[in-house]
Amino acid sequence: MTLKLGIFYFLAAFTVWAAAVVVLGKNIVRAAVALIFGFCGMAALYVLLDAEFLAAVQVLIYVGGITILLLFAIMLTSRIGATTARVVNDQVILSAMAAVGLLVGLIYASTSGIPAMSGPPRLPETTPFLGRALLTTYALPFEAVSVLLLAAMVGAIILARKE
Amino acid sequence: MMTFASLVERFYAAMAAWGIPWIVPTLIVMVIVVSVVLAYISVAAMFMIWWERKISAHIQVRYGPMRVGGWHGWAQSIADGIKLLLKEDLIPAGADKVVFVLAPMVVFGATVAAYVTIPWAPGLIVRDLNIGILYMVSISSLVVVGIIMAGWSSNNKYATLGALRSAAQAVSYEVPLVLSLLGPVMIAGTMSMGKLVEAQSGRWFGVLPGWFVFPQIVAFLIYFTCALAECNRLPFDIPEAESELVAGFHVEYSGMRFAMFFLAEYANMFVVSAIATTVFLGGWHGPWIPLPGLPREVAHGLFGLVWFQVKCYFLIFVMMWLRWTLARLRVDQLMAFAWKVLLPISFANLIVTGLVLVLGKQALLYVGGIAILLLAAILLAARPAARTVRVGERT
Amino acid sequence: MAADYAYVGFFLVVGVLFVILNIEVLSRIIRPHNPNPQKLTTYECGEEPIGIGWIRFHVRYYLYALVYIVFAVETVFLFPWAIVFRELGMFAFLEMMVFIGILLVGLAYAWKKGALEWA
Amino acid sequence: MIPLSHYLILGGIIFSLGVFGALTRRNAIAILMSIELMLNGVNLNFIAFARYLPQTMLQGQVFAIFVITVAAAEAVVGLAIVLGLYRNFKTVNVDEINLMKW
Repeated sequence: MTLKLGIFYFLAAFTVWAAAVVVLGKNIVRAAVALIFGFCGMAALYVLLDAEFLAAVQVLIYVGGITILLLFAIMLTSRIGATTARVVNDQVILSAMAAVGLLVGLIYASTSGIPAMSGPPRLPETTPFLGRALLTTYALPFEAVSVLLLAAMVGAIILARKE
Repeated sequence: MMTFASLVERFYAAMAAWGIPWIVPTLIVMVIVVSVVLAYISVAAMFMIWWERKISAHIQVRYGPMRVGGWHGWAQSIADGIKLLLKEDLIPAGADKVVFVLAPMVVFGATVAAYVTIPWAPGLIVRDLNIGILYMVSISSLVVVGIIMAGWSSNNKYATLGALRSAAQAVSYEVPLVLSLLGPVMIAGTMSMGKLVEAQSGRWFGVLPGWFVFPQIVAFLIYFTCALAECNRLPFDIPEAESELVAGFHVEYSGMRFAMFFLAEYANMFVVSAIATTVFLGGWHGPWIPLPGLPREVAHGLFGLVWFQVKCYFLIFVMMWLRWTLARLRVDQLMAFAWKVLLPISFANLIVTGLVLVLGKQALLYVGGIAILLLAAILLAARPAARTVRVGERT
Repeated sequence: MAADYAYVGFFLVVGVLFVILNIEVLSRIIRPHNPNPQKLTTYECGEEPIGIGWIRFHVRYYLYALVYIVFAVETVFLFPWAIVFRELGMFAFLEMMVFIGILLVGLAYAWKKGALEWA
Repeated sequence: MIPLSHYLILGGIIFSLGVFGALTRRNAIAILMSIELMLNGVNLNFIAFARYLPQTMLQGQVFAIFVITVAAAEAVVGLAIVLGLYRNFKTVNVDEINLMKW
């Protein structure tokens, strides 16, 4: 299946490019737009991993929700006129060293620590399976999520509304 | 139609017999499929634009386009298209050009991608994705992102404000829309569009067709209202209200770039109607007769195709009819309606549906009674108090 | 499974290519192109635009998006529930009622605090 | 078949990019965006493991759903905090907000 590998490399390159624009881009709105494309690339990778339900969730929550929230927040706070302002702080070199060190460690761990696995030929439809898991095995975290969401909503409303 | 699938199979087999690698016939089929869908989108959108002009004209007791092409001005949309093709393309000097150019691509690409899982007729569906309805919902959330991109990048106050309003309205109506789609999903136990249609093949009480609109009438009405809002159709067209915002997010788009937004808007109207038809109105189901000289499946498929189109265009007709009948809502009414009326009702509908499914049909009477009481209580509670608008007050 | 989604990707790409073909190829050949500074200003009903169009706006837009995200996350859990709930029966139903009930408290709070008010 | 390590390395690259952004960006919203990237890199690993280790019964996907939920909550509250910061300091650049620094 060299075609699948080719698609993977294309999607991987696309996602990494988008992520790089997010991290290094000067214009904050363009960074947010790149983030949208990055999220879509991730969703495509999830599909490649037979997780189509999670891909749809990724698009619905991240692209349809979080990025809209981000764009709103950018438009509420940014002084767009000042585009030439410095975008990074003065710890760039130190941070770059930390990030590269982390990356080297992660690559080492993923290539040597984990045996090569081929995986099953095909997963069954995942959505009913996830539903069963969420309602039985993970019933407690599932209910905890609703409390988390309630707390987040209440807190955010208090923070955002204070005039 | 089953015969389409078998035709494709035969094509693959023939290509394999010739010794051509599988990728070639696969690509050929994909290109043919996507070309057919794009041709359908363009022709249907042009037809809808002409149709809308005729409907609005007849409602206002005038003729509408009559000249281009002879019979009732049928070629008006083609003439409009050629005119837009010839228009100069202007990008404002202060605009963010990259985002400005990307925005129509995002909107149109997402709209085209939604056609992947529309069930046209028995067996005639590009791909029956197993998360079908969720896929539809999530791919259409990309359109909102495209609209924000268009409005923001124009560097125009009207466009920015229109995009913001559009996004706020779309997210507000998205929640009741998704909740209303969940009722049929619970009854059918599947999200795949094809299986949802098949689940409606029976009959209710032996007489009514087994469409989900009958047990889920509340959900259907909520869905249709929200679909109007998602398409920015009147009475929910505050994002592009011409009297206050000129045209909303696409003020600065001209020529072909504007045409792409226009095309996507009408293509989107068809998508929301197709979802309503699939989920609530029984999709391709309808009476059919075996035509002489045609195999059973082909006849069934042809009738299914016709029924699906008839239902979709009926819903589109209702949308256009509403546009010339209702007045535009105020922004605060618009938002309050989504959050304070539609959302509680759709939650109530979800709970009632769940109760009936868990307790069985005999619970229907009790649940129905309680539901009506609950709805009445919610509506009474949500009824806006008499409000005096002071002169000069801004909303 | 994943092969089905090849069509999704293909449709997305072709949709974008269709836009590029129409705007950048087909229309570019035949349309005129003579911009001038007047044409390239942003449209403001004939007035000279004052300042840039990137205005700052009211926080209420943010509040709607905020409440939306919470309910969008909730629908994510509702979809798998709706599919399997007939086989799990009353237990799953009650579980989801608890979940929805807690979120409805949040909705009531937002309602009471006026986060849903356009004011 | 794509080797598992490909996915893990990709997840690592995205995570490291997110770390770099979170450590260096001045704009608080850009920092939040970098954190979302980090969470996405982690999710990719979860889903890849769920795919390649069938005996885990899709635990990875369940966990990814919870991560997405937490990411949504984090974005909602985080951006509300950023709005509060902007209201008080008229800037969202974190190195100019040094009330708690000495």
